[in-house]
Amino acid sequence: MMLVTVAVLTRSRNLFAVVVLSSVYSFLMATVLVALDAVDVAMTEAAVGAGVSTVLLLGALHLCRTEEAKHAQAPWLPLAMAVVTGGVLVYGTYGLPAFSDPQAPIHQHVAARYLKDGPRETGVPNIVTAVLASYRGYDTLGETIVVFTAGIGVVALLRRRRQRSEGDR
Amino acid sequence: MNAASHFSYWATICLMVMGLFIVMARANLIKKLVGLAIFQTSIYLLYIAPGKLIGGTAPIIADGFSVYSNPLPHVLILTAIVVGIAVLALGLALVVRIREAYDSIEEDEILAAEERQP
Amino acid sequence: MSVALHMPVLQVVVPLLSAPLAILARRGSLPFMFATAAAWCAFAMSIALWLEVQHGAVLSYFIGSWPAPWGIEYRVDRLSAFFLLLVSGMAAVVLPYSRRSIEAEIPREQHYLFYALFSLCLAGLLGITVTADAFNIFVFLEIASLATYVLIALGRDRRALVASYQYLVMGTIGATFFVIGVGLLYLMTGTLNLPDMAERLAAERHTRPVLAALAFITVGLSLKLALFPLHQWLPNAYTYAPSAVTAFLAGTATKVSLYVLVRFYYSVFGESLVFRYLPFPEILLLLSLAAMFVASGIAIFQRDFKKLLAWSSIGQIGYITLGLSFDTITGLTASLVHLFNHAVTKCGLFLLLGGAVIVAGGSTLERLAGLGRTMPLTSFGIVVGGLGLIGVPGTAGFISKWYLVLAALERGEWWLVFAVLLSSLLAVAYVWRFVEMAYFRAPPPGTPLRREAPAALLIPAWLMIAASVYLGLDTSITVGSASGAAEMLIGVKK
Amino acid sequence: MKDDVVLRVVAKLLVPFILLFALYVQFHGDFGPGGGFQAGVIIAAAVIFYAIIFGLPTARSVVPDWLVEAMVAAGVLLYLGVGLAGILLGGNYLDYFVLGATPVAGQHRGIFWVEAGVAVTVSGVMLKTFYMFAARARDK
Repeated sequence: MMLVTVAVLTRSRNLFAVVVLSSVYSFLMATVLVALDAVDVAMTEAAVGAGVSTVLLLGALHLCRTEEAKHAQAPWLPLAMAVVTGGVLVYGTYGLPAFSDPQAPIHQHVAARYLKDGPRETGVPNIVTAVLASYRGYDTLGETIVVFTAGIGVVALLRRRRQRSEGDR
Repeated sequence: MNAASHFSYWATICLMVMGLFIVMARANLIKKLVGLAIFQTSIYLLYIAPGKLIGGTAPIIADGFSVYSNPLPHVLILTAIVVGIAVLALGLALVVRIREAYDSIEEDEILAAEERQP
Repeated sequence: MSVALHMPVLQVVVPLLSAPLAILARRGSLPFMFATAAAWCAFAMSIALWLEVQHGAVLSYFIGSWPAPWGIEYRVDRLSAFFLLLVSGMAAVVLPYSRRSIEAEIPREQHYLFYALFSLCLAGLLGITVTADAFNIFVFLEIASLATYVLIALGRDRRALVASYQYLVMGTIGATFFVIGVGLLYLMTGTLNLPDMAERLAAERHTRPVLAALAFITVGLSLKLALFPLHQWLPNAYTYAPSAVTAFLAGTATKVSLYVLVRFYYSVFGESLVFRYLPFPEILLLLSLAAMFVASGIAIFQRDFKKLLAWSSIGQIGYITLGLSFDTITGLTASLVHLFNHAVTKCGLFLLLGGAVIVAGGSTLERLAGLGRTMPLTSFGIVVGGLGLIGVPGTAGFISKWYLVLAALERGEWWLVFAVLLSSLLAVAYVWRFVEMAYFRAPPPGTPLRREAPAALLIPAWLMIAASVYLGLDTSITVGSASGAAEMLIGVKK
Repeated sequence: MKDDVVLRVVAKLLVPFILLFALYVQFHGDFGPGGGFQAGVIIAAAVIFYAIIFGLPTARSVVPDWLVEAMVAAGVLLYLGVGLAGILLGGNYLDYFVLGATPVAGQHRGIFWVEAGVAVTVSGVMLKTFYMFAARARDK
């Protein structure tokens, strides 16, 4: 179903439809993530993918044109590049552990300790929170900084004209 | 190794290829960004799908469960989602500015305008 | 509690701290002071760290006191100390310069944002350099990149916006490729810590996912470091960004991506996989040669001097990867030395050019006509830097090319020596274009006779140029630590 | 939309609940899904919702620009500060063990403040971005 959504999205030239479809896509993604037990991620994806980015995209669309001009060139080169990339990845995945194999290295090595000792060491039963905020807290700091950077970046890009047209407020 | 065991990977790859294709083939700046977002989103499955254990449950420790899915990919992807939205926000802000400067959000029109500029 | 113990992390945290402080302070010169103080602190710490690891010590720091594979580890060895020194040194020189420079280029109410973003960019680049965690590299890569996109877009020309957008798209694709590669490695090893990963990879080095991971990481980082033919974002980005930003980026951003590549090749995948099992050296060699000739050739025909220098950067990246492709200690040393020297020289050139742009009102070669008479100090500096790009004896560029030639001879590849010489001739051609304009053309009518750039711009710029000459005469810093790093990387694995 | 009475009343009623839900997500992150980032998004959503119904100027007077910008910086500072506190108390950077009487208590405290920092910055940035886009739209 996700594949169909994206396929339609690729064809569609109405940008409004594209935005709505991408939001649909995000919801589907969130559903898949729940099925894969990633509840935290699913919740974030639903809030961010379907919520925030849709609002942002609509906001930007409001400021721009909503029809996409027809692209004249035959897109063979990009298609070939994309397919080659996919091909390399298919090649790569052939050596990966099978789906849901408990012997796979990712279940054996680092994560095992989080699950075994996490609650005792941090006192937090939601291991995702424990890893996020404590074991890999520095990554989360980086993530916050990324958000911060994007925030002041948007300010830097969009502030100028407002001040000229309506004064400092 | 059979087809079913790698289905999740293939779905991921299909999504990725389509996303990448949109980025490279489309001239519309906003649509490029949507493609970029899809490309990034496809990575989520690559990380998270292998972390799932059939019969397991979400990694929130509680009595009565003993098999949990792997929490580490979840954490990584939470970070990746945030990075993705940050890039999208910044990209859109740029598109808005480009649209004001060039009165167009089509790549070829903008490039043509640049050619004319000394 | 001693500061010295925490230096690896403070190195990154101090610039990070200065960014929100700059936002809170907003007006006046406080943001500038925060950013500059942070950059100098970082520079001082990087010198201290560099001295500490000179004799082969490896400093390891566990963030959050979680031991290595579970938490995130910071790790300073000779290679990372070398890059720390480069990046923080650049920032320490460019920031004082930027104060005067952005006054002419960026509206006043944006200044505090500029300083905040600059600090973030610096912190991101430093973070990439010291971390020993694969995913943490990605996070800091994104911090640095996002800050860079905005810094480029702050340029006055509207083309800066398009350049920034193109960089954003290509950079994000690059970063995502990198994440795919890291993901594959993670699936194979179950860990994200680089040394731990290398250890666990040893058993399954030749499996398909690892090879695919290698491909993805290489392509992703090549996008970031503008390896020919993935360089399309670079010329416009460098040309339209504010001068201070161009100078800083030219000296650091692509170089740090190269660091990550070297780190992954030697410390994670292992030399035998990258250079012996796959036809990597050949591919890298071809691409490097292509970069050296095509990009330098294109540089000759540019009308804009800033763009000319940008194309020349792509050509110079070719030399750096050429050294890498030899896979010998001399080759890697040459590569690292050239990276350092070129960064210093190019940064100095862009800084000087920034001063000229402010005075002359543009960077097209016509506008720079007669610069030798009107701005003697600036144009003399550019000529000295240009000689460095060519590789004339006595400049830093000579040292690194000398090592490149040595490395080529060591492998008995005579024709490569000629290739290096020939592409240096191309460099002569594009530097000559400036010399011709500056010294043999009359200044445009109506310009005042003497109009040197302000001292606030000249001093940092000349500092860089002087450093590049100094590095050409005294090679103990660059060659010493580069060969140390190269020995560490190649020697250990053999 | 500003003149619709039903909408206005419903919005007035809903906003506190949304904020309450955000707080729930924030503090329940230890036991269920959720945490600082999600809470931050929800807080911002509440204000954006308010702005859509009552208009941008009203929202801006309730949550003024300077406050938003201060939030953006304050959250990051809080996070960085927790890290430095770890150093000052004799541990490593971002070391939570030293923050409380027992290691587990320290972990709790550390995670709590860190998540708070994330929520503050995220909601600040989301709001700021929304304000920026919206202000542009009005200028046109």
